[in-house]
Amino acid sequence: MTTTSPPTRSDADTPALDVEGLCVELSTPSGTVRAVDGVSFSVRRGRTLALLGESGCGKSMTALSVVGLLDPAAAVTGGAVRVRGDDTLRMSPAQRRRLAGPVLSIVFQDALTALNPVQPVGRQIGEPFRIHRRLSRRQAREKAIELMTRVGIPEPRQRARSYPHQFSGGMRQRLLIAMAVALAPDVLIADEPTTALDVTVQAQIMRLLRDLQDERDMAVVLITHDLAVVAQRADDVVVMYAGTVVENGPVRDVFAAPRHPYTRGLLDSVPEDSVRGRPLPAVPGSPPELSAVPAGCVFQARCPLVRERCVRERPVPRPAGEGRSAACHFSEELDRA
Amino acid sequence: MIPFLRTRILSSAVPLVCVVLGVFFLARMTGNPVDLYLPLSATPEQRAEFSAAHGFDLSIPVQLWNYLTDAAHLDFGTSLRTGRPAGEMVFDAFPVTLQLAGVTMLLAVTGAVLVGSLAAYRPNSPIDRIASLLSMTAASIPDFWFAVMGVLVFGVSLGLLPTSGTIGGPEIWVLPVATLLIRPFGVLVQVVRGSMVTALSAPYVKIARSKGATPRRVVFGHALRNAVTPVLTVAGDLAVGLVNGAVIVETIFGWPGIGKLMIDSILQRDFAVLQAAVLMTAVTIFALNILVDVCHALTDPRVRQAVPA
Amino acid sequence: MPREETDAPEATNSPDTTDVADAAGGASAARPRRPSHWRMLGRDRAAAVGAVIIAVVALVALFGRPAIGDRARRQELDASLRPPSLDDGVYGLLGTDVLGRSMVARLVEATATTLSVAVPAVLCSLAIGSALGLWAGYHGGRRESVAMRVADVILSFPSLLIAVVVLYVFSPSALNLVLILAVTRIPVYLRTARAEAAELRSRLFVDAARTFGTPSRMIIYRHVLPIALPTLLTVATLDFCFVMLTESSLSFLGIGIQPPDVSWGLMVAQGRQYLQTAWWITVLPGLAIVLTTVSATVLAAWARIATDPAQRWRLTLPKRRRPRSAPVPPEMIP
Amino acid sequence: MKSSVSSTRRAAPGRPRAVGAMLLAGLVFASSGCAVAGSAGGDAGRADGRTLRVVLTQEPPTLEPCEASLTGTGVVVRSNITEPLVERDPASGELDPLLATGWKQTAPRTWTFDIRSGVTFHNGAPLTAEDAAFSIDRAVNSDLACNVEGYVFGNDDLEVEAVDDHRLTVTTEEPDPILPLRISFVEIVPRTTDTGAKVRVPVGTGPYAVGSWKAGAAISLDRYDGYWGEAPDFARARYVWRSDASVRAAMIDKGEAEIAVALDPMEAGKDTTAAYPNNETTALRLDGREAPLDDLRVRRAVDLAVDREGIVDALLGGLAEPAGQLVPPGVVGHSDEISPTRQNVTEARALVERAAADGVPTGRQITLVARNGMFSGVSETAEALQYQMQQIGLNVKVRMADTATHLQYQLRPLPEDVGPIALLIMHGNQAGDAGFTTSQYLLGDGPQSTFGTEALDRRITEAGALSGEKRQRAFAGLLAEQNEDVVQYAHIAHMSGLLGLSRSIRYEPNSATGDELRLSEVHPAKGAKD
Repeated sequence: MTTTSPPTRSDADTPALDVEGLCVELSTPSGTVRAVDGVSFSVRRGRTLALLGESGCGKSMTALSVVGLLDPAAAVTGGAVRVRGDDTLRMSPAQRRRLAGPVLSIVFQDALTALNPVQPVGRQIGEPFRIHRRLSRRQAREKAIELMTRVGIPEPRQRARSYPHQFSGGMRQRLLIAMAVALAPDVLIADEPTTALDVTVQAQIMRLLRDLQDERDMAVVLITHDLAVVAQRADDVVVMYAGTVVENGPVRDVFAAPRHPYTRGLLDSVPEDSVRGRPLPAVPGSPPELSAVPAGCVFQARCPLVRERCVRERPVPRPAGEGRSAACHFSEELDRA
Repeated sequence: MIPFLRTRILSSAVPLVCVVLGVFFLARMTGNPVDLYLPLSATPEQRAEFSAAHGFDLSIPVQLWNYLTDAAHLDFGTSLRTGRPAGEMVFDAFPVTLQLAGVTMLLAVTGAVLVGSLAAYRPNSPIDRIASLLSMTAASIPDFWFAVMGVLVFGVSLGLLPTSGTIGGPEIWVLPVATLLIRPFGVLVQVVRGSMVTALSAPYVKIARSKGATPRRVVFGHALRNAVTPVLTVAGDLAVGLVNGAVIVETIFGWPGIGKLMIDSILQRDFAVLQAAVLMTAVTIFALNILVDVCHALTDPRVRQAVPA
Repeated sequence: MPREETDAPEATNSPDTTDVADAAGGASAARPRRPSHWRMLGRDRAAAVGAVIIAVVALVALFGRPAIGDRARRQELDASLRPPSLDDGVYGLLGTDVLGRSMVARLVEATATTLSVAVPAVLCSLAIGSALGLWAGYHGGRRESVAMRVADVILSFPSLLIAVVVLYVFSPSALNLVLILAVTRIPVYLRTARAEAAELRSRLFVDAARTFGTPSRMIIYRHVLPIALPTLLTVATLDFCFVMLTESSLSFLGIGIQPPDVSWGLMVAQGRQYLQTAWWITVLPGLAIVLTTVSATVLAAWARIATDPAQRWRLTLPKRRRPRSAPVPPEMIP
Repeated sequence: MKSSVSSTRRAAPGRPRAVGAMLLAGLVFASSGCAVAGSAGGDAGRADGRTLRVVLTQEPPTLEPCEASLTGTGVVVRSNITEPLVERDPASGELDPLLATGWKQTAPRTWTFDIRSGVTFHNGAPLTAEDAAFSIDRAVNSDLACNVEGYVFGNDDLEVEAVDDHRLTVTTEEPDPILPLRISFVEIVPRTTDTGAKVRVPVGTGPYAVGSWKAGAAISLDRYDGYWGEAPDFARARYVWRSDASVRAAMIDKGEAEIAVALDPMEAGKDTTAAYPNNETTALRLDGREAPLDDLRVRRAVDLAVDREGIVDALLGGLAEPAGQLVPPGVVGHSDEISPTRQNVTEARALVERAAADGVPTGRQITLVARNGMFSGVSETAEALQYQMQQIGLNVKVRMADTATHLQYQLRPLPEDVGPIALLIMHGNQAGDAGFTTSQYLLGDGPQSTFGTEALDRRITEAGALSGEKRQRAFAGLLAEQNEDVVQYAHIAHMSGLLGLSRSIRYEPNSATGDELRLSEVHPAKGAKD
């Protein structure tokens, strides 16, 4: 902890973040349920991966497991989360802390509660420098002001002394982002960073995120239920349903030709012309309760293609084209449809 | 901050005036002290003389006026029981209680913040369970019982501590402070724990952790200051309640404090002392309330902007 | 009212549940049957023990007196200070007090008296304090100021002093005792209720009710009270402890329950002079106070979670990983 | 709990701040400790063999000598700081010379006292008859409203004259056979003492002078080297006060005090305690003006209902003696013929039934009023009395009052509209003569009496004028008559005090100890160093 351990520069092939077979179990009234079941994905520096799914599909929990902030009621029961090749799940708390900030960072959706209400924002933004770079208060403040300038806070020097409740929602989100990118992490996880904001501000924030990503060569994991955001911002997409990954691949390919009926359903339900800012569209029916996930395919209850095999056997992700996979027994049929 | 304080002080002055008036009438309701201070067989003339000498023969409004004007000059009259100026007796007794209560609250708050935070950091861990059980038990032990047990066990059986008294080194403080401490400590541990559990699960704590903050930084740098508001409120009210506890402690340990003085003076119908003592306590409580509010304002920037009703 | 603003939204809405609720949202939103309170109680061993103790205390208080007849008052000076033993039947089980009365019977009788003082006192202060507080908090402005100043006046009067004046000088009757305890505790409820009501008055559903022309009395009763009630009830449960201890302190000063009536507090106070010779006289009622209050506290913590839909899930977790919310709500003022 | 904090790994983060807080606490601790010590006078009062440490029940409200008949004041002042002309031997009841060497009745209304020479006050001034005259005048005739005035001397003023330096005459309005006894209550102070106001710290002729009085904490007395009599063994004495009996006992056990007054009877078994009859007598005063107590049979039934042995053994630690009259042995007027009434529930019940049959409302609620702190175990005693009265068919409720309220019930004018009252009283017989008792408690319109009979009143007046053996017989006779025909009092017990005495000292308590604790009679135990 004395100096910033210079990250061993990974070669271009090693993903900045590699999640493999992640399983998270959650204790609920009706017993333990598997909230995240065998989720795998990876993302390189400079790339953006979107985790797409309805609320409750396990995407937030996946994000929290990656940064090690799961609630006590939930626990990781299997899999690996490799950051620059090292499995964070096997690290000691101190080792993990060393990664938090300089390597892994997260932005939450609700910026009001995510900022400490009783600390001046300058101090909060400067905190990563105090923790990891051992800067003095004054130096950290200067860094914070620089960051605030960068994320577009007017009069940053004065505003650094203000408290979160004195900022508007968009400004608070900017502050949160400033804090997350302070140490130019390899991986930035953005958990629905724009849901709480109005549409014009959303666009500004997304632009800011992209600019920062380009500037700092970060890998971004974007958690969202907004198809438009995925289409515009992400390079790759991971579609989640009931705790599992149903489809995975480059956004352009997946959106052009979905290989899973769920993805297909999502895309079909969006009117061609206006996709922006809509909540996740209606696929008939609702996801299964986590305690009652069927033995076979998780999507069987809502699937238009369902047949006897789907009830019996859970499909495993199968390669479905260049860098793509889908967990459907009959994904080929979708092309023909 | 200044307008905040001004409003707060003005609004707190109303209760103060009420207390000053209240104690006057309350005292007068308890009856004439003449019988207590005159020989059993005093003649009616002697009684009348005594009443006149101490102003008890005047009408209530006149007595009240005298009381208020004298009090404005910090003259509280003379104690019937001891013949000393009441103000002097109160000023002698007050620091004793203030020190006792101050040390108690300081230790209670410090201890409760440490123990409560420790318990809240790992909810339901063995440490949490032990701390919760002990604090609940501590909060429900009758204080006089604890005091007498303490004297017998630590004073006599083990011989570690003096049984009582105010003269001596720091060791004389242990039993009185412990007696006064158990309840505020027990209550505060639970309040700290509850409010820390809430604060520690807040998103900003997650964010702090995501910045790589150590548990210490998370607890003391982020959660504590957010959790402190209810703790301060409760601590302020507990501090006010210490006057009651002080009566017991001072009675048992022979401390010449204001709690015992107050009870003695009501039992002896020593109105001058009673009025002075209650006024002093009310002023202290008044000051304490303002102190608590200032602390609130210091710890929470949102409070600073809200001007109190 | 800066001090009452303890409940900033982010402090109370227990944000810790959000992510889990989100993750488990699919599960909890459409949960077909919520687990019964009994089952949840069974899962929390501490709360279950507390419930059993409280139930026993309540039963003893209700039915104990007829069962023991006049045993609690029957004196036998020859049998003074007999230690607990198995030889003298049920009534000798816990020994005798200095007047030769059976400790078993005394404890039973004291349970009834203690509760008959504590329960009405708590209920009175709960009712009056909550009503005033909700009214003040809902209307705000001048009414709120007045109510809060009333609370301040009561709080800045040393309560023991009022108790001494009323109980010593006038009459130390049980009724006066209840009144004193109730009055001195009103500010607690007043403040809590005011804070809750002040927060709720700007909520959408209250606004909606207002625009429909519902009278404020009805809005308070139908919309504000139900939400504030769990917190107020928790405070009341914990206040129970305070009332019993205060009654005990008053007994120490000789102004609590008057003999030949008997309460736990009085027994502890009277028995302290026999600490070295006859421990059972003071330790047993002391234990009764501690056990009852700890049980009430545990149970209150449990009930607070159990009645809160956002937190109920916690109680159903397996023991090892169960997070707990505060056993004492922050609003609780001793 | 705190140790568990610092020994646990997770607490480590909190340590530096915790240490800071502890330091802060320590600082406050230390500074406040100094402040209290400063305000309380510093001296730690260790057992050094030269200081005698006495723990009282309460701080004396004042040390004013003319208030010395108040127990709280007298126990410190009398015979330690100031002395009277004449003192009464608590054992024999005889009067002994003290500052007066002799006295005689020189005229029917006049007594002459010879004042001791060679006595000096603590301020160095020699004692003369003029000082004695001044003191009597100040205590009895002034407007100070001294306690001794009303209690001992009634309302009549005395004529006091210093004939010369060593002779004093006191003249009363009526012949007074026990004037020397009354004079034994007047503490002698120098003529320079304030006559306009009571003094808090007196100057006297006693073996000790007031060294310091730290309000609330302690009073220190220093041996007066110019004392005319035998010098006491201890150079200094310190008084402290604790209101809880168990703490006083603990202080003896712990060696923090040599003498502790008024211990709980439960402590009587220890060898560090000494019991002594304290001249106090408890009784139930029955208000004969209110039904059902206006019926002699009911009052007699109450007297028969009381289980004196039971109360004494179980509640008073076996230290008291069942009583049958208001004055204990050793007091002039005590009758050896009277034996305490034995409990007889059957007879008592029969009496109540007979009264009820005659239309006496025996079911009317009687209030049994007692005073908290009257003696150790008073509330239990009240409960026992209530139970015993209920057993014979009366309806009784207990009311524990504070001193002031109890006084309202005790003194004329008696409270109106309170129903029948059975008042638990404790009568002090420090004066040593039944004359004081009867005029207060038995005389029909006595200040502390609810009713009487003409016959009894006459006998009281007659007896008061007698002296010697006749006086003794007259009072003994009328005390018996109260038990036969009046029964205003159901006597309970002649009480005992219990003193805690450290093993390092020797002291023989006597019946006056509770009012007058003579430090000069306390000696180091054999073998203990001086």
